[in-house]
Amino acid sequence: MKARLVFLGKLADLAGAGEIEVASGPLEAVLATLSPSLAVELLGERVRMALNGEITADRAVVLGAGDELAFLPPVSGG
Amino acid sequence: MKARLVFLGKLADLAGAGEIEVASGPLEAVLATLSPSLAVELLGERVRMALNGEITADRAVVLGAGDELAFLPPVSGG
Amino acid sequence: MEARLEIRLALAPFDPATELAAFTAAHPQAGGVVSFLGQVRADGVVEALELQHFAPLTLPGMEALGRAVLASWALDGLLIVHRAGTMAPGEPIVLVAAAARHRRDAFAAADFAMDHLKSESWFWKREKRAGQWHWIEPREQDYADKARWS
Amino acid sequence: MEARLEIRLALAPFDPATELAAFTAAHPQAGGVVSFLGQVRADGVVEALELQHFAPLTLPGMEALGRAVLASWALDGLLIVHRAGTMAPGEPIVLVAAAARHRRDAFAAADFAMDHLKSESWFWKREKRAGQWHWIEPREQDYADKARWS
Repeated sequence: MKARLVFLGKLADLAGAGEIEVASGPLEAVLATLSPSLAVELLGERVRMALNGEITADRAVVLGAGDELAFLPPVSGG
Repeated sequence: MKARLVFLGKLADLAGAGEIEVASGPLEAVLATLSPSLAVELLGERVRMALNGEITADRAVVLGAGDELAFLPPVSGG
Repeated sequence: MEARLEIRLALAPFDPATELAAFTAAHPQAGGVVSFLGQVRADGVVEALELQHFAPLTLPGMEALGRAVLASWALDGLLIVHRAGTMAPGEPIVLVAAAARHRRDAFAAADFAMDHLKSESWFWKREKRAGQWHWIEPREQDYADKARWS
Repeated sequence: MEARLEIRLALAPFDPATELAAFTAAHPQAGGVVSFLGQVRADGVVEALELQHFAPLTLPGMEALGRAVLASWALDGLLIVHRAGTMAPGEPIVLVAAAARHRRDAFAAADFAMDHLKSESWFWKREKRAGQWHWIEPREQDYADKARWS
């Protein structure tokens, strides 16, 4: 019953890894298991999320088993 | 005591050659030795002249021995 | 004839001259080809550049941009090759080429594509300077460049 | 560092890919290189294209244009190679490349150089169609393109 969080760009540095496994469940509960400073960054206004590769703005998402939620900081351009 | 007339672009077709030798002397006298239809084209408003490689607008130029007078129709671009 | 669209995400170095020669040869009916090549500046300060991509979004986003460009200008073909990964100074980052019957269309299409790639494509960039990696924040100039088109 | 200017009148076919690769390699400090390649359209109608030049004016005129471009934009280098003589369909006519620290400068410089080469360089052009040569008159569009910059 695991889900994955994926961190892009500088969020990976803050998280200490490009991705981590988490218990599935509501996003709020998942974030509560992380360090508060990381959780605050992930909820930043300019951070977008992609659920299984699709952009979502739903901060009340419930992660099921096998789901991947990616956190995308502002792009720095090509 | 010869000078040369050089014809660019379609003027060469009208003249039947890319260049011809002419007796030196005033331009007016030189043109009088050519066919009238060619002379009219050479004096066309949009035709520019270059004397020995330098643009000139002097229609009263006197050609000396060895001088080259080129007739340049409107450029068609690169 | 339908315009040809070729969009690639390169995970290893590519040779812009070869790419451009092949693109030009594929469009003999085009009067003009405009290209932009972006490369890692050999400025003596930046030791390496890394571009991270996110597979589900980066290439699909480039493809959507390519279709938008084709819809906006009369092109014979459009090529976009963009590197991801770690690059050394002097290495190519991005190549955009637009082939068109009319020069104006090719210039505008390449220019537009670059402005949008720079401002909104899904890449995260960091530079290594004096042995340390630094993340690059979005540049205001990039947003301003893109805004020229709206 | 002073910008490098390379202006050539080619009396025989040239290879744009080789030219562009050499130009890019010569400017590793430039972030971007914009190029325009014009080629004889392989449209099935034009059998050959001839560009006449006038030695005392054609290359000096291209050199003066090159200097004007360098004076107007912040470039690391500018390359102009222009063919004269008789060309077959698919053969290159002109290559312009501008290397600059900033993309915007490179695009504008190449665009400006092409508009001016098209409208005021010392070339006379004719096309062979169905075995007959036809002189090409100046195009109004070329004057309009140039007028964008004044």
